[in-house]
Amino acid sequence: MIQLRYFASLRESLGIGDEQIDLPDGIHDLPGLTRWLQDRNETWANTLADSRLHVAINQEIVKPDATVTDGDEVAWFPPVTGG
Amino acid sequence: MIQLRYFASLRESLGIGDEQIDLPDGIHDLPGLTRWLQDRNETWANTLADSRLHVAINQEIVKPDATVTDGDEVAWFPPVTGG
Amino acid sequence: MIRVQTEDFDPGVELERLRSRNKGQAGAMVSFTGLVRDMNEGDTVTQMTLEHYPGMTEKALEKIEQEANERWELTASLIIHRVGPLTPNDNIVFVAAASRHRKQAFLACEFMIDTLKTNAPFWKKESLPGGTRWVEPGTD
Amino acid sequence: MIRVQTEDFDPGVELERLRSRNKGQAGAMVSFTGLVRDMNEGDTVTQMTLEHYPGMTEKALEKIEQEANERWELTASLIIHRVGPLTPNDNIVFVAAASRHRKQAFLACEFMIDTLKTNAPFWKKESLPGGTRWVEPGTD
Repeated sequence: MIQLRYFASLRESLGIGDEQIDLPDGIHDLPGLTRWLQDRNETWANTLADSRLHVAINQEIVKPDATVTDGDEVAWFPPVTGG
Repeated sequence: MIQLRYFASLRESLGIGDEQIDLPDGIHDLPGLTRWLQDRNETWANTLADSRLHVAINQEIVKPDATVTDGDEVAWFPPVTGG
Repeated sequence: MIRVQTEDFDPGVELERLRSRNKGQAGAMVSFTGLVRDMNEGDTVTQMTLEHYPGMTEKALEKIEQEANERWELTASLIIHRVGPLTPNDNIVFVAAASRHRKQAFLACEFMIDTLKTNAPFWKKESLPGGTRWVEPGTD
Repeated sequence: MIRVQTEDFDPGVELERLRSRNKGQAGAMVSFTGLVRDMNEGDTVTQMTLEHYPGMTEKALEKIEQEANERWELTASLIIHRVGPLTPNDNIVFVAAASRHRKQAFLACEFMIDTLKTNAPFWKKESLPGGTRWVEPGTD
């Protein structure tokens, strides 16, 4: 299982804040996982195509080519605006 | 009359915080006034010889060659250490 | 110390706590307080909601505070950030640094708030008279 | 606003006053608090006395605050400095600046305390276990 989380405008666009899924067969990295999610429908395809999105794995910001492993928590979010 | 003021270590060295004097004849500027005060005795001569001293006339810092006029308030003090 | 909370905080209480823990070691305390503004990009803001990523937020703030303490000699430091619904002039964030030397306290405080703005997972949503919008980075 | 006083001040009350006057205009408040340290140049400090030049002090602080307001867009600013006898960890000075933008608030606050340190007529005398001494510029 992996835990997926979506925040702020992304959460609103996708209509979901978090979900648990089995790591899909053959998916080992972030680009693969993102493409797999984008295949769900046009909303997912467009929303996750935003090049400004950040991704955190296990609550640490990662590079776009990061590895994804069973048990991971993967989160997508727009640029942060706190402070 | 002019008002003379001395602060902090200078006040302690001279043993006086302020005094009023008639502007001495022939004195028109700060170098002249300082020399006139230094002529009082060795303590005054040495204390006012410190090149780090600041002088304010009418509560504004002035340059070493500033003009002194009857009615002025002239203050000597060491480098400031507030804050 | 870091805190993420919905309740308001009192900068005076926080500064006094920093001072009483200090016991004469530090000569300088610098604080930054971030407030909700009533205007942004020319529009009236009636409310603001702060969303965050629980868990990651705390880790991010701890990392920022730790880095500040590695880079500068601080006797104490503090980051507090509110989440949830806020109205104009409400406190959002409080960052403070105490040090023997004022330059170090200024640098550390400014580093913590600058880094928080770009690295900590908070998102602001504004309520305007005509609806809501997510704040764009760098506009507020 | 500037104040020179023997009484203590409360940074929390001062920040809250700045905030309540602000009414949503400023997004950032930066404050500096200067405290009496219990050590200077390796010696234990038991007491500190602040002497000043009444009249000139107020003019100097007003000039510093005015210059800060000319150089940066501030919605509010404040300088408070204590005089008379103080003990370690006592508040000495409080400087605060509020602005729409945090960079301006930081720059203005740091400018005011830096300029106060070199331009305002205050002098510190320390009591040490072995006697008293005037503080040398740049050592504290």
